[in-house]
Parts: sequence; C-alpha cells; structure tokens
Amino acid sequence: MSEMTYAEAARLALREEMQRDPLVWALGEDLGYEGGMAGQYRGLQEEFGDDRIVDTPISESTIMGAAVGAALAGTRPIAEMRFSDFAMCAVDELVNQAAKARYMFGGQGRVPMVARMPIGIRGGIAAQHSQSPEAWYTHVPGLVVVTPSTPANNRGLLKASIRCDDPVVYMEHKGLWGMKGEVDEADQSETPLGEGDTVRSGGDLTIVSWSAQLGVTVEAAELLAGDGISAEVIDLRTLWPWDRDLVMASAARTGKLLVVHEAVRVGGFGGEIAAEVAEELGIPVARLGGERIPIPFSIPLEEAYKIKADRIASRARDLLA
Amino acid sequence: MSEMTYAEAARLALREEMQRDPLVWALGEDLGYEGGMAGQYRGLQEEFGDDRIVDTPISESTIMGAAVGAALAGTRPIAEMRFSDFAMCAVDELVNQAAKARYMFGGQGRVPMVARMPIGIRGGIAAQHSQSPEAWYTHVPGLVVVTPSTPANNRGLLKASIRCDDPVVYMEHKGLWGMKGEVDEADQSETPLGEGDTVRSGGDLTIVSWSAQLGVTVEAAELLAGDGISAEVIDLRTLWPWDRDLVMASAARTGKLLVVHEAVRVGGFGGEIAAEVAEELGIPVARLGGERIPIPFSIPLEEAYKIKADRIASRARDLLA
Amino acid sequence: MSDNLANEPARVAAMYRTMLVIRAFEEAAGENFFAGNVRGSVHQYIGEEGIAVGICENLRDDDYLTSNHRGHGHSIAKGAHPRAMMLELFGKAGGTSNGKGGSMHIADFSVGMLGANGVIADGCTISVGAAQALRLRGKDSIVVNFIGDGGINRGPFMEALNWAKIYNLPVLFVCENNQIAASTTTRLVTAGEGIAARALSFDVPAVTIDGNDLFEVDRTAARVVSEIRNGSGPQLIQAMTYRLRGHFAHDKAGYRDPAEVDEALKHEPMGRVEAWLRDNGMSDADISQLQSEVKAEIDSYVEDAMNAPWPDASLAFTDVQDVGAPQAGEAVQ
Amino acid sequence: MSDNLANEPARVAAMYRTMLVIRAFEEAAGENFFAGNVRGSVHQYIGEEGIAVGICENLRDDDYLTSNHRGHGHSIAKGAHPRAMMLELFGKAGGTSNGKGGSMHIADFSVGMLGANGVIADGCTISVGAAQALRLRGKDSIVVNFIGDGGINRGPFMEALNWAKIYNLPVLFVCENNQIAASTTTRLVTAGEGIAARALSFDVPAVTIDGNDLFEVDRTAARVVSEIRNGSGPQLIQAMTYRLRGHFAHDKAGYRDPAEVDEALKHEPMGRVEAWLRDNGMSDADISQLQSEVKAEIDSYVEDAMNAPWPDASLAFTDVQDVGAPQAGEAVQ
Ligand SMILES: Cc1ncc(C[n+]2csc(CCOP(=O)(O)OP(=O)(O)O)c2C)c(N)n1
Ligand SMILES: Cc1ncc(C[n+]2csc(CCOP(=O)(O)OP(=O)(O)O)c2C)c(N)n1
Ligand SMILES: [Mg+2]
Ligand SMILES: [Mg+2]
Repeated sequence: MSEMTYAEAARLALREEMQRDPLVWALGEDLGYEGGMAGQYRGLQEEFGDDRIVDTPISESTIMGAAVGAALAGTRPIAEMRFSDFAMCAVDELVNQAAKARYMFGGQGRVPMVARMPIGIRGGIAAQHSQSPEAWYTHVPGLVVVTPSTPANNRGLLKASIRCDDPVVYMEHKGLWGMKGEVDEADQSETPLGEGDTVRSGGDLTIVSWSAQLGVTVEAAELLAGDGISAEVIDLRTLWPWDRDLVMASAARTGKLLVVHEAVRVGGFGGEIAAEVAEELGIPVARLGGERIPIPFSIPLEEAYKIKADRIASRARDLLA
Repeated sequence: MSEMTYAEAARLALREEMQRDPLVWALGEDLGYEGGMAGQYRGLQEEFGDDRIVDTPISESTIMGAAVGAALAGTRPIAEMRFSDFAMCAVDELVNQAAKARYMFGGQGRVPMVARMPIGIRGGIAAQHSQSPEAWYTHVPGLVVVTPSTPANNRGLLKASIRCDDPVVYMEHKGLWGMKGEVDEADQSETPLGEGDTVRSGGDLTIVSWSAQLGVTVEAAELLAGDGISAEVIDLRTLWPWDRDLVMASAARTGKLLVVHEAVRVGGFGGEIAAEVAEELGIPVARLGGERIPIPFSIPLEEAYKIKADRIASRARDLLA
Repeated sequence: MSDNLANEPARVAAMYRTMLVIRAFEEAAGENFFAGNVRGSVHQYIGEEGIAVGICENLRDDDYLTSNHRGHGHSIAKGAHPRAMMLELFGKAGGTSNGKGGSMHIADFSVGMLGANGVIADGCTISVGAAQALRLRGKDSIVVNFIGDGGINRGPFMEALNWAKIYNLPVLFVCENNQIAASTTTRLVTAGEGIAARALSFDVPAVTIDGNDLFEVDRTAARVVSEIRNGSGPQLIQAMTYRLRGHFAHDKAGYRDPAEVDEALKHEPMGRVEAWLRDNGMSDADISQLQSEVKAEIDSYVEDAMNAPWPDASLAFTDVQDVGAPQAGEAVQ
Repeated sequence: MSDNLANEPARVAAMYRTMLVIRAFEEAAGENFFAGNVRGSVHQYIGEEGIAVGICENLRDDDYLTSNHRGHGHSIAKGAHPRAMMLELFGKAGGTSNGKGGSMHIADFSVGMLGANGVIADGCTISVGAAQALRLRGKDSIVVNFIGDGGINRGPFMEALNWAKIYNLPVLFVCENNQIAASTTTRLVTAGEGIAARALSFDVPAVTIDGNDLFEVDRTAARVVSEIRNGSGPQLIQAMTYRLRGHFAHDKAGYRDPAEVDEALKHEPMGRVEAWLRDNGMSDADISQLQSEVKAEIDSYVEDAMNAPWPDASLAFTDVQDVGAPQAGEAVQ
C-alpha cells in the first residue's frame, strides 16, 4: 500500500498497461513536456517514446478520429481530450464512428479505445471548461462510460478501460486530481467495469452518486447519521453499464432512493436511475443535480450551482418525512 | 383550412417568417436547387435570393458557428444540418457557443437562431442517419428543444422558434415529411413553445410521447380502447421546456404514467419525465424507448428496434394490472 | 494484387473486368432500388470506375482502404466480394455486415477495406490513425483514403492532411473530383485553386490526373504507392472524373445540363480501356463475351440476394459491445 | 478611432498609452492571480501588445472583433474598459459579465467586442457568420478575428477561411504567431510553410509582418482594413511575435531556453515605441510620467475590484434563456 493522488494513480495505471502491452498508446495535446493537465502522463514520453505518447496539434476531431482508426487497425489508443468540453469538438468521431463501427460492419472490427475527457468544476474555469456531460454518452449504444471517484478506482478502472475491447468514455473529475488515497501497487487487478461500490451501509435510504459528488454525498451521510438517519451510499463508478442489481437490492431494502450528481439535473443520468427504480420497485425516489444553467465563473455564483452536503441531507430528510 | 404535408407546412412557416422579417435567413447544404431533403426550402432561394437561402460548402462546424455569429450580430439564422447525425459535427458550436454566449457575456448578447436537425428512422438509412438525440439537448442550459409531430404544429412551432430570442434545437422527424394534415393558412399565430397538447383524453392512464412516436402511441390508445381501457395521450411538442403542469395534472388524475419515445430508452428524455412524475406524485410510471443498439439497416432488424403499438398497449396493460 | 508491370493485355483485361463488375453492380443496385428490393441511399460509382480500379490494382490485401458514402466501387476494387455486397444492399443474411450496415457501410476487413462511411470526411481522420497503428505494429502497409471534391471543405480532412504530414504517415489521399457534391457545383463553394493547392500548402505532394484514364491512374498509383511505402510520407492524387448518374439512385440530377452529361459520356473510362484492348488483340467477341459473363455473374448475385433469408431479428442486438451489451429479445418481447 | 494619418507623435503616444494599459493590466492580473484574488486561467498578452493596438487603432466601434483565450489585450485595444475587465477577473459585480464569464469570456458588445473564447478557433466560424449578418444588415463594418499559431491547425479555422472567401466576406484574420501553443513548439505540429501559405491556397491574401513593430502593424492594418471595407474580401495578417510569459500565469514555461526569452526581450514592442517617442520629442520625464499615470490607473481598478461587492447568488440564474429559464433560488433553497 502506498498513498498517491488520483492523478498519480492514473499515471501508474497507464504506465503499467503500456509496459504490459506495446500496442497501448496515447495521443493528445501537450502530453510530453507538460505531462498532462495534472501530471497524469508525466515522464511517460521519455519512457515510452514520442510515438507512444504522441503530442498532437490542436485538432480534436483528428485526435478522436485517429484513435478510432488506430483501434480498428489493431492498437489500443487513448485519446486525451483534456476537457470533456473540448471533446464536444469530436462528438461525431466518438458517436458516429467509434460507437458504431463494430455494429455497422457486422462485427468485423472492434474499437478498443479510451476517450479520456475530464469533467466537472475545478473552480473558476467557467462555462466552457466545467461541464459534466456523462449522461450523453450513456445514451449512445456501443459506448461504455466510466467515472472514477478515488485514486484506487481511478487506477483500477483505467486499467480495465484500456484492456476493454469496447470504446470507453473515461471521465476523470478535474476537482479530484489532487485527492490522496491508498493504492496497492502490487495488485494488478482491474476494478471491474459495471460494478458499483457500497461505500457506506445504511438501512433508512439509498443514496447513489459518482465522481466528485460522491465525497459530498458521504459528508451528507455523516450529517444524517447525526440525526440518527442511516444512509447507504453507493458509488456507481461505471455509468454504463451501471450496477442495476446492487442499486435495486439496496433500494428494495431501504425503501427510498436519492440520486445525486454534479451534472445538470434536467436530462441527467439521475433520471435514468430514478426512473428505473420507480418502475421496478415503486418506492419513493428523488434526484438532486445542478440547476439548468451554464457553470458561472464568480465564486458565489459557482457555489450557488454546487450541490452541498446540507442540501443533500435536507432532501434526504424530506424523502423520509 | 388547406391540406398540406409536414414538409410543406414547414416551408410555409419559413416563407411567412422570411417575408415578415428581412433578418431571417437560412444556411445549409443544397438548400437552393434541391430545396432541402424534403422540399422544405423549395423555391425560397428564387424568392429571397441566395444571400438569405445560402448554399454552403460541406462544413457543418462553420454552418453552426456562422449561425452563432450571425445571431450575435443581429440576424435570425436557421442552420440546416440535414440530419441530427451530421449535427454531431457541430456540437461544440451549438453547446459551447450558441447555448452559452448570452450567459458567459452577462446578457450582453442574444443568440436568436434555429439549429434545425431532423431526427429519427426513415427506413433503411441505418446507424449514421437515423438517430434521435433530443435528450442530449434538453440537458444543455440555454437551449430550447422542439419536436413537431404534425403539419399544423410543424408550422406553428417553426414560426415560434424563428421568433424566439433563444437558440432553438428544432428537430423535425424524417419519417413525417410526407404526413398530410389540415393547416389554417390564415392563422399567423405561433404554437407556443413549452405547451403540450392533449391529443386524446382518457381516465385510466396518461401516455406521454412526441414526434413520430406520437402517432404509434395514438394507435396503441385505440387498441387499448378496444379492451375498454381509456388512455390519455399527451404530445409534448416541446421537450425543453416541457409542459410539466399539463403532464402532472393528467398523471395525477389517471394515477399512471407511461412515456414512449423512439430514441434509445437508456438516457432518453423519458427518464426525466418518469422521474419527475415519480418524485412529485409517487404514482406508477413506465417508459418505453429503443433498445441500446445503433439503428440497423435491414428491415427485420430495423423493425425489431421500433416500438410498435401492440408493445405500447401491452406495457400499458401491465402498468394497469 | 500484381505489381505494376507493363500494360500487358492480360493485366489490363483483368482491370477492365473489375471495372465491368463495378458498373454492372451499380446498374443492378439502381434497378433493384427502383424495384423496391434495396432501401435507403444508393450512391452509384458509374463513370468513376477507373479510379478505384487503377488505385487498388497497386495495393496489397494488407494495405488499408477507407471510403465514403460512394463506396461500392472502392470495395469491389479492394477485393470485397460483390455477392456479399449485393446481399448487404438487400439487407440479407450473408451480407458483408449481415444486413446491419447497408450500402453506406460496406466493409471487408479481410481485404483491408475498413469501411464505407456515411459521414463525409470522417474516413480521413480514421485513415491517419490507422497509419499510426501500422507504424506501431511495424508493418510496411499503407492506407488509402477516398474523398470527394465536396468533402475537402470539411475541417477534419484539412486537419488530417496536416496530421499525416507532421508524422510522415504512409497515407494516400485520393480526391475523386467529379466537380459536384450532391446538387452543388463544388467550384462555387471551394476557394482557391482547389485541393491540389491546399495539399501543397501542407507540403503534401499532390498530382492532378485524368481519373477517367485507367492507364494514367494505374501509372500514377504505381509510383505514388511505392514512394509512400518507401517512406515518402503522405501524398495526394486528385483524379478528375464525372458522376454520370444522379447523386444517388433517386436523384434525377435536373440541376445539370443534359448536354454536359452527353459530353462527359465521350470521356467515360470503360470505352477507353475497351479501345485499348481492341488495339491489343482482344476481339469484339471476346469483349462482349466478357461483358455478358460479368452481367450474368452480377445477375446471379441479385438472384442470390432475392432468395437469401432475412437476418434473424435477434441479430439486431449483437455486435454492439462486450461490456453492457443489450439483452437481445428484451425489445422483441 | 482616428484614421491612419502620418505617425504624428500624439497619435503614437495614444497607442503607446494603450499598450502600457494592456501591459499594466496583465501584470496586475498575474499578481492578483498569485495573490489568490483572481481564479482560473489567466493568459497574459505581455509582449504581444503591439498587435492588438496596431490593428484596433484602424477599426471603428461598429466593427466587430472576436478573440480567443488570450483576449485581454484585444479587448482593451478594441475599447473595453479595463476597470470593468478587472472586476470581471475578480468575479465581482460590475464586471463586463457581472462575474459570470471571467478572464476567458471578456466581452463588450458596446464597442463591437463579441467576446474572448475558451474554445480554440471557434471565434473563426463566429466571425464569418457575423460578417454575413453585416452584409444582410447593409453595414460597411468589418470583422476581425484573432487566432493563434496553434489554433490554425483546428479544422473550423480552415473551414472559415474557405467560407469567408467564397462569400467574399469582410473578415480580417489576424494570426498572432508567437511560435508556441501552450508547451508545444508549433513548428513541430504544423505542416508546410504555415498559415500564410495555407491562406494563399484558399486565395485569401496573406501578409507576414513583425508583430512587435507597432508601426508596421499599424501601416499594414490601415491598408488591409480599408481594402476589406472596400470589398476586397477576406485577408490574413500573420504577425510574428513572442509570448514573454508562460502560457498562463501559473505556467513557469520550463520547456524553453531562458536565453531565448532574453533574446526576445530585445525585440519586445514597448521599448521600440518608446525609442520612437524619444526621437520625436517626448522626454524621459514625459514617458515615465505616462507610465506611472497608467500604473496608478490600473492600481485603482485593482483597488476597485478588491472593494467591489460579489454578485448576488441569484444572478447565477439569470441571462440563461427566455423560454424555459431556470427558477432562480430553486437551487439555493
Ligand atoms: C458531414 C456530412 N455532411 C453532409 C452529408 C450529406 N452528403 C452526403 S454525400 C454529399 C456530397 C458529397 O460530395 P463529394 O464529397 O464531392 O462526393 P461525391 O458524392 O461527389 O462522390 C453530402 C453533402 C454527409 N453525409 N456528411
Ligand atoms: C478546442 C480546444 N483545444 C484545446 C484547448 C486548450 N488550449 C488553450 S490555449 C491552447 C494553446 C493555444 O495556442 P495558440 O493558438 O498558439 O495561442 P497562444 O496561446 O499562443 O496565444 C490550448 C491547446 C482549447 N482551449 N480549445
Ligand atoms: Mg464530388
Ligand atoms: Mg501561439
């Protein structure tokens, strides 16, 4: 066990997979010297060469499109988009090509690539650098969607995503780069895609969350514990496929479901989970997500967007009332 | 009253608005001679000139980006994308620029544009020409999302969208181009954005749908009527803002909600509506949407994707059972 | 496929035969579109056969090809089987994609045909990535991308030109310049001298040739392909040609002067190869023999396609993804 | 703003003052970033002041300008008020966007500044559309777009060049070539001779000038702007310059040789204008007087920004849209 940050854990995972498999490579802007926004690629270009850690021009469509071609041609590329906001410059290549090639061609080809696009609010980077569009990609057949929440699962999920034969939309959270946690370097196993994690057990209600919002949700669970309310908190970790069995079992037991995410509530993935649970179990459900506004720059405005622990706790109390 | 097709009604609306307001113009590929894929622009270039019906190169990013600039600069452009699938080549311009400009600049500018991008299955055009991504745009603050279902409301909603000061994602359905219906040419009024339409009243359950799926849903209601089940059918018409009051009132009265859409069920807008109703009313809800697969080409496969009237009826029966 | 030797008759006859197969395939595709047997958009390659055949004659099975919406000719020239392709157009089991893709998504990975594409210019970015993969895998194969003269105005193509050059990738861009994009005369929406000038501005060598002259295409491809295989980096060939039919089968192309089409017919590629074969010892009898043989072959594929079974509905739910795959049948309950 | 007359001292002094304002603004922005008063990314324009000032000196308030992530200098030169801009950087009420946008989204529509932009090259497509709007509205204004030498490799920019030319739009593209994009030496990721050659391949006239020479920028802009206003269609100016600081305030730029920076300092634009003013009758006293005056002005804006109130949280929910607007407060319950 050693302590490392979320970014360092990602770097470790990538390094291990690049050592394991010479066909794993990454392409994106400023990966070499800069080593990625948060150092998640640091030193890897020196170690593996500039044809496996490729510095590219500012050409998002081609970063993504080239990854599709490279995957169809037998390698395992990681297309680094820096921000999920910039990945919107390559939605066509991801959705019309990566997600559909295997199907359109009747299974002749596979697209084992990782489209890496950090999400979320980091503080003061405003509307074009703070979005959380994960719900979009859950709606696209062919894609797997992953949202790591800790150093340990960022390592395990990235390893699993690189090894996966499907195109994986890998969404780290910019606010978590510096988060510290224990990682067992000796353990080379993947964190299985599609498996949620019950990070706190409880019997009064089930709260489902993911990515950076998970931490806030756990805080809320503490607050609730103070009032004698025991909340079970599930970290979904993978949004597609999401761990339906885990969530249903928990919700069936507690009889109440609350889903919380940083992304805009309207059209967010919370709707999918809440609807599925309501359809199957007919229990009370609730959702918390961002208001339908672009992310503002100024501190008080940005704070007004965020879903704080006290709001989560009070929504939970309403649900139990 | 005169009978016309869905495409002719759209052409009528555009022609009327272009006559009314010299700052309304359209840009896209093959609008002049071809008159749009379904003739929805036919003859308008001769009438208004090629600087108001602009034939463009194959440059989707610029069609959308130019519309944003032209809107900020005081005109009312209509960016024709031909297929919502191709609009994915311009998601950045729509989501990062059109939707956010007014907000990022503190209200200094407006973006009164229509991003016109037909959705849906037309028969045999497969995975890259048949998608229904309307849910995506409901998730984007700043955007209005419209899905006309008849010639009459295609005319009225297009007029309202052109007059709207917000960027409107206008999603006609390719399968409806030839649909005939009565249109009152004398009536110049808009179909208000955000207002749903109760197309069939009933007391046993509420079925919400939109676009081409609405017709199939009405068929299903007929089938149900045969079994003595009276379904209320609501055509949402606008997805953002959606007519929450109308849906809640109906669902509260019938006590059961079913949402049906052609788009993929996972991550679809049905989840939003079902979740909202379940949260607010705690009544039984259900959703029907496409399986999470790309749209296949071959008839039996494409048919397997579609949500037929009998499936809707049987789901409704389960809900009442 | 054979090396580019002198134009010995047998080799030319073989290329001519492939051109005939493409022409006959496209005629049959069009007829069956109107007969209601083929749905969707059928973009015919009629009049442009010399380009695909002349280029692909100089490729190996392990070279990759990426195509666009008008991909039937490219696929046949690269070695995809026209029978499986015809079944695909009909949406039948046994089609290249088992009916999942249709006309705009023909592919045959076994001969390096990485797929036709319904989104203009996306094949360009896919190509440069495929070339990077070849380098990582230590292969000496190359990638050929076919793009139209309308497609060159999409940004991703221009990004791909820059990309291919800076990484010195083995990519051959072939711009099929038929002077039109759907109903749009491309000259009117294309600034400057066009694609060759643009390619040169990226330092990508570009040559403009008569795409209706099989021999010029073949000669040029032989040289350029070997240069690229030997490390020259990307190059571009602009092949001038003419789309003898509408944009797709159901386009009457009323936007152009019939006289223009009549004129173009004089320069179409088949006749010119035919003439050469006549001058080089092939008799009229041999030629019409070959033509009817090919016609019969394609007719038999149409026959097969008519009689072939539909894919089972459950196939709609396969080949999506390994992780989080849909439960087939769930929908067809 | 004034026409481009001879370089009479008063006019040059005015331009010099604007350059000083930009320099002082950027220094203050950086200091307050490190002091924790300004959040996010602060991309300083230090060393490139001559370009924005020389170009905008030749524009009218009703000409439009679109910018990129490095937009402070462009905004000030176009006439945005540095006080409102400083308040915006601090996220305070009274900022250009009332704190909603921050450094990367400075705009002042009252002087035709249509906004800085956080997405590289999106200003290019916005510009050509704004130019089409000007034509529809019968205005003789023009649109100026600033793009970096890294940004030229994005497809939308290349699409926009083609677009501007085919519609003969009044657009001036100004490529600020500081030879770097974040930590990437753009030469290494840019094929061919670069942007001027590319523009010419679209038949867009392009000229390369010393962006650190205010006089050359001013002279060139005077000519090109009037040609465009008189219907020449789009043109491009490549202004060679150097980014004296890191990519953004928190970038130490360890990827480049300090010697390179020292060399560049010899050619930075301020000193050269200063020398000219000295030769043309401005005393050292006048100059340092002007410098301290500007410094004091910017300091006062920082002071104002420090003391200005935060925007009310409810403002987060306004200016989104008219139809389907969020219910403010709902979130802050
Ligand atoms: C991104 C995108 N935009 C638009 C279309 C619609 N479309 C299909 S083919 C075509 C014209 C293509 O012209 P060209 O590239 O010259 O190829 P040609 O058809 O002449 O072979 C268009 C506009 C598309 N398929 N993809
Ligand atoms: C589409 C997109 N990709 C990447 C980025 C991240 N980014 C911001 S500035 C920058 C470098 C820009 O370099 P250049 O265009 O030369 O402008 P300069 O910073 O040198 O003024 C990059 C890559 C972005 N903002 N938008
Ligand atoms: Mg063409
Ligand atoms: Mg630069």
